Amino acid sequence: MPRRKRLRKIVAPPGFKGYRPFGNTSRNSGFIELLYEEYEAIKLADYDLLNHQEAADLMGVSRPTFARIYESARRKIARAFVETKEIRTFYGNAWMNENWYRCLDCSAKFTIPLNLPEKTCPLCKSVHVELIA
Amino acid sequence: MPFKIAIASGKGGTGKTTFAVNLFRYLSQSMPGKVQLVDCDVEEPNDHIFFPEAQFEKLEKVYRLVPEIDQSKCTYCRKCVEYCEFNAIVVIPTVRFAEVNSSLCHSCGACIVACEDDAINEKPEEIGTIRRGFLPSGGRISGGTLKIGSSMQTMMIRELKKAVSGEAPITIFDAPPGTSCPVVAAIADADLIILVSEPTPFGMYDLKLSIDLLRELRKPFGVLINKSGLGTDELHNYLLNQGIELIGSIPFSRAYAGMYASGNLFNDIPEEVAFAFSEILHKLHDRILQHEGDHHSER
Amino acid sequence: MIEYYSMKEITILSGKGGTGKTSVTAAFASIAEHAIFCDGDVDAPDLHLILAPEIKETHPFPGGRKASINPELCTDCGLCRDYCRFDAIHQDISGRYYIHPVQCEGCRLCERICPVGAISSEQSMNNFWFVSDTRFGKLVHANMQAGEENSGKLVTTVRNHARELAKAEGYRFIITDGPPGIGCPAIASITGSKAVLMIVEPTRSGMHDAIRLAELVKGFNIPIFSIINKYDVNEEVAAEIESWLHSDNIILLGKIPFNEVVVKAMIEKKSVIEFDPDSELSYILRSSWTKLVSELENGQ
Amino acid sequence: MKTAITSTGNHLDSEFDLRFGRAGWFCILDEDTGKTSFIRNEQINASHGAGTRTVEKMMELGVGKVISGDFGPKAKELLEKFNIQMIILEDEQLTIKEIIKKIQN
Repeated sequence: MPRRKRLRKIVAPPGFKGYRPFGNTSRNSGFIELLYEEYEAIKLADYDLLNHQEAADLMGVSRPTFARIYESARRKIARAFVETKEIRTFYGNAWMNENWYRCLDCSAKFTIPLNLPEKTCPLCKSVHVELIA
Repeated sequence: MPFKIAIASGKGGTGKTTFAVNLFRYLSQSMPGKVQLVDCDVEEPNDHIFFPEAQFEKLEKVYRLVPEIDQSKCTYCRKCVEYCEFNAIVVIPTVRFAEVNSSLCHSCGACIVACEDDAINEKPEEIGTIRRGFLPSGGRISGGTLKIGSSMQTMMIRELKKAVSGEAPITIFDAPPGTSCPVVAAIADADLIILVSEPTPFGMYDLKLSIDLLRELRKPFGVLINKSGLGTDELHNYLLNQGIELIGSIPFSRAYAGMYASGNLFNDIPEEVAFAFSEILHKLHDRILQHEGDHHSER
Repeated sequence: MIEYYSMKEITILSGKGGTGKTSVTAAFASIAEHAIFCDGDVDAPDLHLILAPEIKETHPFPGGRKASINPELCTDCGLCRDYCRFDAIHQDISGRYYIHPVQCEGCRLCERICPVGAISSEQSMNNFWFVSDTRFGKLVHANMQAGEENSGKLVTTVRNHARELAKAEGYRFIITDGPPGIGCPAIASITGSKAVLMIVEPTRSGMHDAIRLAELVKGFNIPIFSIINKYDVNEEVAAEIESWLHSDNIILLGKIPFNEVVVKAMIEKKSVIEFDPDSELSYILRSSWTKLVSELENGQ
Repeated sequence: MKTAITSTGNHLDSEFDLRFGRAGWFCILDEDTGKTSFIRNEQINASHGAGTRTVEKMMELGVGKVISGDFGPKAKELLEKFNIQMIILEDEQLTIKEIIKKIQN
């Protein structure tokens, strides 16, 4: 069994669900999955202009882990650009200061306290949940 | 003997501030160094806008005391919870949790009396600032600004009044609009209250609410009709029937409204407005002198 | 946050008083369809003067507690006065203690520390709220005793009831005439609203107050719209306000010129649109309402 | 684990109450045994701080999950602190019975 990934703290989820290229002729070239923590890493390093140590501290991970997340984010985005793929954001291994989720099946909104590991809907037990905070 | 005049009104926008600043300017010129204006509308303080020449001292912070629970001493007996009428304290014995919610706290001090374990201390929390200043021509001007979102208006006004009391023999309080607690705090110790009203149905209805309040408080008051000519005579007749003193009437002037808008209230006042003002200001001036005289003759 | 998908509550505020909130609310009331109205200015309500409500239901609203001293039991020890932090306890000329009900905050501390049990407190029951019928639809409003505290909660009560009615009877809009200022009652009238409409007058103080109000509303993450009333009283300040609104991304729905027709309509107990439907004012008010509605429908 | 559901009345056919601190009743469901009980909310008429008081009550009852229509900011903060799961439903037409059915399915 693989080691469970430690959750990465992010301040807020991205303000979009995805980006789509336009002007290209080949449709349906697929999409890449950008994880919330990858978005956060790009934001901290290239938008807030923090150095890796500061950014790593903010996300509650070690500097090498931060570097790995950041590198992965850059490669994904580069691939999306070059291969004209959509970028879709996914929840990944993040946790937020205020974490509200919505169940895509029964539309209940709920929180997941830190002592609960699973990300399922507490009402209908569906696994189709999205972060809405 | 200090004399305190409060300018109030039930409805907003009737001309309270216009009148208060004019009265202040007039009195501070005729009695230099003896007059102060206190802007008690701590939510929306505006008086200072009309005195760009005023020089202000450094802002003073106003604090209130908010209790804090020392968890190392707390025995989670919940007696403070029971004493707190405002449900501002949360104590959950099972998880050894005790906290004060400062947004609900009224700083009444009941929890401190309740606590038998000496676990509650009070910490200052800023509720706003007081600004004091003076005009080059004499006269002091002060006001308070409540922190946005704070609900401590009444306390802010009381603290402001405490801070400036005794700074001048004649004080003019510009009260906030309405009839609720903050208004009461602003007018509580005034020797004369001038209710500024306008002769419109809204103005009259709100004036009646203010009159009810002042009668309940047994405060001496008179009514100033502003923007007269804009509405009907009903207000005049009402005051007459009720035996309420009419301090004076100021005619509506579109030109003057425009001047207020740009923050200029004192120069090039339209003649009819200037005339009405000077009559009223004279009258009040005489009344203040008379008040002082009365007091001297008592001695 | 609860979302009623089809229902939109619009709160009309101004910061400074006397800018024309109630006149605008009344004008909107006379043209809005499927709407219910709410007077959130429980301190000095005026909307009913135009809407002429016929009261259908009256509900008491328990106010704050007020303490009083029983003179027969009181030993004039003065302990209560030392403890009272609200300066509400005074001595009359004969040296007897009494509590001024208007200054009493209702914390009951005096009641608890009185060594002879001479102090008791009661909830004031002089406040009421009403559900009424008007010629434009239902109105929920209130009447508060002068000098009462806790008007924020009364505002909340009135608004909650309006919301329940709107839901039960399927209204599309709740139009709330908000209280002046930016204090507790104003906050109570913003919480949970879908939009705030700010009525600004082109004066230095009007602008100053509008900026403070906008700052408050931003904390709630609610869209702000605005109308400049009496804009021609000072076009210079009006232009300044306009550029501030623009830089703050606040949508300006319309600019209303000064016109005595507003007072004339008020005297006739009519909204401006009813009183003079073909006037320039009525035209601007109607187009502001249409713009507001379409912004709200598209903003979702 | 115990779950609290805000309710307008004291039986299973009562409608769900969208309010938390000012709900009429709380239905306490024991998810392990399926047993329910109803508790009257004493804070319904409190003028301030009904939400935080209700959180205290939840702690006292040992509730791990609360289902309601909305939570005030202060109540939210406390529930989060004590790891009580919050669930928001926006459909007030649901009865308590229907909500319980959803959980148990």
